[in-house]
Amino acid sequence: MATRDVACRVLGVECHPLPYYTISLETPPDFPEVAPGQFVMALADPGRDPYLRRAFSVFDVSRAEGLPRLELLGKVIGRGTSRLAARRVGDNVHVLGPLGRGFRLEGAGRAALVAGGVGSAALLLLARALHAAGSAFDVLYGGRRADDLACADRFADLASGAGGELVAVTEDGSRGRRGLVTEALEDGLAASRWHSVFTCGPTPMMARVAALATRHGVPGQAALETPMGCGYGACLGCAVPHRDGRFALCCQDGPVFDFDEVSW
Amino acid sequence: MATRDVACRVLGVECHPLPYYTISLETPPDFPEVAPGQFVMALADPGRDPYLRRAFSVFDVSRAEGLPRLELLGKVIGRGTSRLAARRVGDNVHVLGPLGRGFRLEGAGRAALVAGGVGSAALLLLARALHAAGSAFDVLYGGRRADDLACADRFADLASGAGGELVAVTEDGSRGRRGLVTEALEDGLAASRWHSVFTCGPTPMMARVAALATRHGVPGQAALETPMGCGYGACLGCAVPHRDGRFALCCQDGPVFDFDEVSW
Amino acid sequence: MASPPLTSPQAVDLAVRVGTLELGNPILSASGTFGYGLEFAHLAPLEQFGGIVTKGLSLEPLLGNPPHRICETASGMLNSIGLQNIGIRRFLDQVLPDLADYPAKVVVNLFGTTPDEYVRLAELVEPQPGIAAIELNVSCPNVKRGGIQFGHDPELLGDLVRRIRAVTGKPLIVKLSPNVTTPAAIALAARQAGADALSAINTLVGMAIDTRTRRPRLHTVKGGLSGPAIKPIALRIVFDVARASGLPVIGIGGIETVDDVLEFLLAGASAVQVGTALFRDPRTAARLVGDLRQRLFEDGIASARELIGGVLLEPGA
Amino acid sequence: MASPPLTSPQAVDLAVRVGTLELGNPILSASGTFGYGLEFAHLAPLEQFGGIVTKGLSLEPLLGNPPHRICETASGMLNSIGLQNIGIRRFLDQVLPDLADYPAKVVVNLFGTTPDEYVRLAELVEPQPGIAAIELNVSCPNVKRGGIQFGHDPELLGDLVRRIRAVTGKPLIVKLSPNVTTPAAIALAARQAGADALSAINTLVGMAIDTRTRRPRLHTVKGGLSGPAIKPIALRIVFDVARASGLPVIGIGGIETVDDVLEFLLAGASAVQVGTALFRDPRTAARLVGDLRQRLFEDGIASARELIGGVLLEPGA
Ligand SMILES: Cc1cc2nc3c(=O)[nH]c(=O)nc-3n(C[C@H](O)[C@H](O)[C@H](O)COP(=O)(O)OP(=O)(O)OC[C@H]3O[C@@H](n4cnc5c(N)ncnc54)[C@H](O)[C@@H]3O)c2cc1C
Ligand SMILES: Cc1cc2nc3c(=O)[nH]c(=O)nc-3n(C[C@H](O)[C@H](O)[C@H](O)COP(=O)(O)OP(=O)(O)OC[C@H]3O[C@@H](n4cnc5c(N)ncnc54)[C@H](O)[C@@H]3O)c2cc1C
Ligand SMILES: Cc1cc2nc3c(=O)[nH]c(=O)nc-3n(C[C@H](O)[C@H](O)[C@H](O)COP(=O)(O)O)c2cc1C
Ligand SMILES: Cc1cc2nc3c(=O)[nH]c(=O)nc-3n(C[C@H](O)[C@H](O)[C@H](O)COP(=O)(O)O)c2cc1C
Ligand code: FES
Ligand code: FES
Repeated sequence: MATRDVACRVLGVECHPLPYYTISLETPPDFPEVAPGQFVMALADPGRDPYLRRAFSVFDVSRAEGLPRLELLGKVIGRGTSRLAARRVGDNVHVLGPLGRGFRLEGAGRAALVAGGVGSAALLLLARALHAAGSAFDVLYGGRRADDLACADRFADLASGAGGELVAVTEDGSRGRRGLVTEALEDGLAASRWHSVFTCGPTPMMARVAALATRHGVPGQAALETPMGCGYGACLGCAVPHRDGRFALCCQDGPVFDFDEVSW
Repeated sequence: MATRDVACRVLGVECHPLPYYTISLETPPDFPEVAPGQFVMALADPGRDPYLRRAFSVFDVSRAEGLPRLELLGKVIGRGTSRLAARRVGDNVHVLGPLGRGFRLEGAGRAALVAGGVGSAALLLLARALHAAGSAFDVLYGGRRADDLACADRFADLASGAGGELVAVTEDGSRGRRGLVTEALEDGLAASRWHSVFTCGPTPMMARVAALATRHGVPGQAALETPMGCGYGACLGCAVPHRDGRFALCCQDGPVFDFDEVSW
Repeated sequence: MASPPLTSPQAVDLAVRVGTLELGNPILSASGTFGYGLEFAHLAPLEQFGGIVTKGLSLEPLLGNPPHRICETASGMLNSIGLQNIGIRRFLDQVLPDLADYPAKVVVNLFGTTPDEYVRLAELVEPQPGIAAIELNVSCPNVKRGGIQFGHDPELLGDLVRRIRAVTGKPLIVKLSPNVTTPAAIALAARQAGADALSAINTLVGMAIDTRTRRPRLHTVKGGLSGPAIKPIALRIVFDVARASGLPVIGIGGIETVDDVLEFLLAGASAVQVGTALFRDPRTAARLVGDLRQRLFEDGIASARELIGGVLLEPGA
Repeated sequence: MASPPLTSPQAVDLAVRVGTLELGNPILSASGTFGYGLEFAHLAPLEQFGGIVTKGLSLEPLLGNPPHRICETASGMLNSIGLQNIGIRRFLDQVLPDLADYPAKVVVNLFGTTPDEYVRLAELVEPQPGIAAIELNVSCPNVKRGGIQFGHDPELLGDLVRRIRAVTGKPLIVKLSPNVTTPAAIALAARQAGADALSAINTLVGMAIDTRTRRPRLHTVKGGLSGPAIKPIALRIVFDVARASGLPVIGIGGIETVDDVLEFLLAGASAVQVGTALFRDPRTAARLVGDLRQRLFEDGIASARELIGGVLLEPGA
C-alpha cells in the first residue's frame, strides 16, 4: 500500500458557495494512484489549531504539466475545515495519503450513487471509474437546500454520459425533488432499477440507505466517517462496530465497507 | 487613557530582509493618537497558536485617505512574530492599543537614541517627535551584522534632518563601526555630547546603557520588554523590579521607565 | 420542549443561582484575571458581567513574585504571580464602594496561610453589603501544618471551612484544586463543613524550561497552568464534584466560547468563570453573555437553568 | 565546555541509558500511539527510533471500547480506546520475531486488572531476548481492590512492583499516572519495590461534551488527555519524580519538537517517548532524532547525556 506524506502547493480555492469549497493541490510527480473512496489526511496549517489532521476524501484527480493534482471538496464545519478553506494560492498543505480501502467496482452492474451533502466528495472518482468502465449509474444527490448539492453538475455530466441521470433531492424543494434522498432511493429500488448501491453522507442517512438496499436484496457499499486521530492505523480511534462483534478501523479496514459488514 | 480594540486590515508586509519585517495596518478613523514608546497587543490569527497576543511597539504612524495607519517592525523569533509576518494583504489583525506610558520628551536637550536590533521599533516615533520639536539627536543603532539594522535609513534621515547623525555599529563590522553600540555610547558620553539618553533593545544592553548614562550623570529612559499576558494590567505578569523594592507593571507603569526607576 | 416559543433573544432568561447567590447571568470573571474589575471598565462593559471575582485578597498587601511570572504554553499559560494584591482593607475602603455602581455581583476571593488569617478575612468581609459571596482559594500551603495545601487534604479543608462558616452568613464557595487524586473527596469535605457551593478548577501545577538559557521560564520554577489546554480536565472535575457533592458548582478552566459555556453547564455547572481568555480579549466575558443569549434563543431554550447538568448519559453511566 | 570541538553532527553521541536499558538515542514511541511499530514501517523509518514501546498488552486480546473513542481538544486529544490489543501471546509469536530486525529497543507495555495477571505477563516476557525492557501501565483499576488504580496508591503499587520484580530480571519501568496528588510518593514506592526506572506521564483524565447532541464526546464519558496541552504538567512531574526518587525517568507528554526533547532532558529525563505527535505526523520520532543531533552539534554539546537534569536553578530552589 503506497502512502506518501507530501507538501502540496495550493493551486486554488473555489467556493460553491460557502460553506462548500473545493481546493486544488499540486502533488509531487510520484504521488500514488488514488482509488475511488480513498482519502487523505490534510494538515492545512503548521500551527497547533487544530492539532490533528483532518480526513478528506479525494474528490477528483487530474494532471497538468505532468504534475498530478488532487481536488478536495470541503464543507466548513469547525476548526479544521475552515483552516483549509482559508488557504491561498501558493500556500502549502501537507497531505498524507492516499489512505484506506476504496470502493470495489466488480459486479456493480447498474449502480445508484447516493450522496448526502459533502458526502458527495467520496463519490466523484467512483462516478468517473464507472463511467470509464462503461457502467451505467444514477446519482441521487440530497441536501437541505439547493446550495447543499455542491458541484452537482459534474455528477450530472458523468451520469448522463454513462446513460444515467442526476436525481437532485432537497428537503425544501429548492432544487429537484422535494424530500429525502432515501425516498428517491426507495422508489428506484422498488422499481428494481439498480444492481448495486454506493453511498456517502451523514451516518443516519447511510444507515437508512443500507437498510433499504438490504431490504430490496441489493448489495452495496458505504464510505463511513468517524473521528480520526491519525488516518493510518496507529491511534485505534476510528472504531466501526463490525457485524462480527469486533471493531473494524475506519481508516484501514474502510472507510468503505460493505453494507453487511457494519453493525449500523 | 484611550485604548481601542480594533480589527485592522493588513495593507502590506515588507521584509528588511527576514527575520525583520514591517507590517502596515489600516485602523478605524477614530484610532487614538499614539505617543512615542507606546505599544499595541496584536493578535495575528484567530486560532489558538499562539493563544495570547504579542506586544509590538508602534513603529510608525501615518494617514492615507483619511484613515490612520500603524506600522509595526517585527523580528521573527517564535510563534507570535512569525504568524504576524505571514499575514497577507487584506487579512485582519486585531490590535488592542495604544497601551502603556511612552517616552517623556520634556527637557530632552540633545539626545542619544540607542537602539539594539528590533528595539529600534520603539524609537522611530520618538525620533519623529524630537525632529518635530526641533531637538537635535543622534541615533546609535547596534546589531550583530548589517542586516540587524533594519530601516536604518529612516533613522538616518530623521537624525540628519535634526542636526544629528546615525551611528551604525555592528559586532562583525559589516556596517558602520565595529563593536558594541554601548562602546559608541560611552565615547559620546565621555565627550558630553548628550543631555539625555533614550534606549530600547535587549535587556542586558539597556542595563549597560543605563549604567553608562548614570555614571556620566546623564538622565534617560528605557523602553523595557517583559513577557506580557495581557498588555493592559490584568494578569500582573509583566513585573519589573522597581528601585523602591516593589514591582512595577511593564504594560501600565511602562514600558518606558526612567533609568533610575528600575532595579536593573 | 414544552415552553412557549421565544420571541427574541431578549426573552431568554439568563439568570442563575449558585446556592443562595443570585446572578443576572452565569458569566463571571475569574479571580486573578481581571483585577478588581473597575480598572478595566474602559475596556470591557462590566455592567454585563454576571459577577466579578476579585483578585485573591490577603490580610496584608503582597508584592508578588519576581519576574518572570508568566509564560505561554500550548493553548495555555503558566503563571506564578505570587498572589500580589492590595490587601483586604484597601480593597474594602477604596475599591468596593465604586463597584457598587455595577449590577455584577462582587465575589471576594480570599486566601491565607493559617486558618486564623482566613477567619479574620471572612470577618472583615461579613459586614459588607456590597459583597455577594466569598470564594476561598485553598490552593495555598498551610504554614502551620508543614505546608500541606488546604485544598489537598479533606480534613484540613473541612476544619478550615467549618471555622469560616462559623463567622459568615454569606454564600461560601470553596475553590477546588485540580492537583489531587480525588477532587470529589475534597468536595464532600467542603459540603460537610458547610460550604454552599464549589468552584472548579484552579490552575494545574506545571513547568517550562527555556532551552537557550537552561533556566526555568518562571522565577519560581513551577507555576499554574490555565487556558483552553486545561478545559477537558476542568470539565471532568466539574462533572465529578457536582455529582458527588450535590453542591452547586461554578465551572472554571479554559472557557472562551459559548460552546465552552454550554459544555460546563451541561456537565453540571450553575455558572462559569472566565480567566485566561480575558487576557487575550478583555471583552470575552461580555461577548459570552451576548453569545449565550443568542444561542439559547436559536435553540429555543427559554432559560439557562434548563441546561445545568443536562448532559445526556447512556443508562448506567 | 571542555570537550573537543565537534566536527559534524554525526560526531554527536546520542546514546543514553535508562538504568540498565541502553538506547542508541533517547527518542522512543509511546505506548498505544504506534501500535507494535512494524505496521508503520512504510510510513516512518523505524530503524532510527531509540526504542519502541508497544501498545499495552494484556494476557488475553481485548476488543476495546465502542465508538466514539477519541476527540480533539485544544492542543490535544482525549482517548478512550479501551486498551484494545492483540494479547501477549500473539504479540510474542507473530510480531516480536520481525521486530528483531530493527536496532530500536523493544519495550513491552503491560497491564492487568489483578497482580496475578501482571505477574503472568512478566513471566511470559522474561525468556524473550528480543524484549529489552518492561513498562508497567499502572493506570488500571485493580478489580480485586474495589477498582482503585494501582498507580494511585503507593502501597498497592509497591506490592505490585515487588511481585513483578521477583519474576523478571529485565529493566522494569513503572509508568506514572499524573492524576495523583503526589507523584513523587508513587515514584518512591516504585523505587523501594525494586523498579529500575520510571516513565511519566500517562494521560490526564478529561471529558468533553458535544453541545449539539448534549452527549459526551466519548462513549465512556471520560478519557485520557494527551498532546502538547499537557506538556507543562508532564515536565513538572518528571522534574519532581526524578529528584524525589533518584531513578532514571523517561519523559512523556506532548513532545513534538526538539525544544520539547531538550526541556525534558534538562528537567531530568534520560529519554523521552513521543505519542500524540505521531498521529499528526508519523515521522515525528525519526525527525526528532535528526533534529536533536543537529541541535546538539550547533550548540557544541558532544553527548545527549550532558543535558540530563541540567536545568539551572537559583541556589535554594
Ligand atoms: C474518511 C473520511 C473522509 C472525509 N471526507 C471529507 C470530505 O471530503 N470533505 C469534508 O468536508 N469533510 C470530510 N470528512 C470530515 C472531516 O474530516 C472533518 O472531520 C469534519 O469536517 C469536521 O472537521 P472540523 O475540523 O471542521 O470540525 P471540528 O472542529 O473537528 O468539529 C466541529 C464541531 O462540529 C461538530 N460536527 C462534526 N461533524 C458535523 C457535521 N457534519 N455537522 C455539524 N457539526 C458537526 C463536531 O461535533 C464538533 O463539535 C471526512 C471524514 C472522514 C473520516
Ligand atoms: C512592550 C513590548 C514591545 C515590543 N515590541 C516589539 C516590536 O516592536 N517588535 C518585535 O518584533 N517584538 C516586540 N516585542 C517582543 C514581542 O512581543 C515578542 O514577545 C517576541 O518577539 C517573541 O514572540 P514570539 O511569539 O515570536 O516568540 P515566542 O514563541 O513567544 O518565544 C520564542 C522563543 O524565543 C525565546 N526568545 C524570546 N526572545 C528572544 C530573543 N530576543 N532572541 C531569541 N530568542 C528569544 C523565548 O524564550 C521563546 O523560547 C515587544 C515586547 C514588549 C513587551
Ligand atoms: C495570572 C493568573 C492569576 C490568578 N490568580 C488567582 C488568584 O489570585 N486566586 C485564585 O483563586 N485563582 C487565581 N487564578 C486562577 C484562575 O482564577 C482560574 O481558576 C484559572 O486560571 C483557570 O481558568 P482559566 O483557564 O479560564 O484561566 C489565576 C490565574 C491566572 C492565569
Ligand atoms: C490513543 C492513545 C492510546 C494510548 N494507549 C496507551 C496504552 O495502551 N498504554 C499506556 O501505557 N499508555 C497509553 N497511552 C498514553 C501514551 O503512551 C502517553 O503516555 C500519553 O499519550 C502522553 O504522551 P503524548 O502527549 O505524547 O501523547 C495512549 C495514548 C493515546 C493518545
Ligand atoms: S484514525 Fe487512527 S487508527 Fe484509524
Ligand atoms: S501584561 Fe498583563 S499586567 Fe502587564
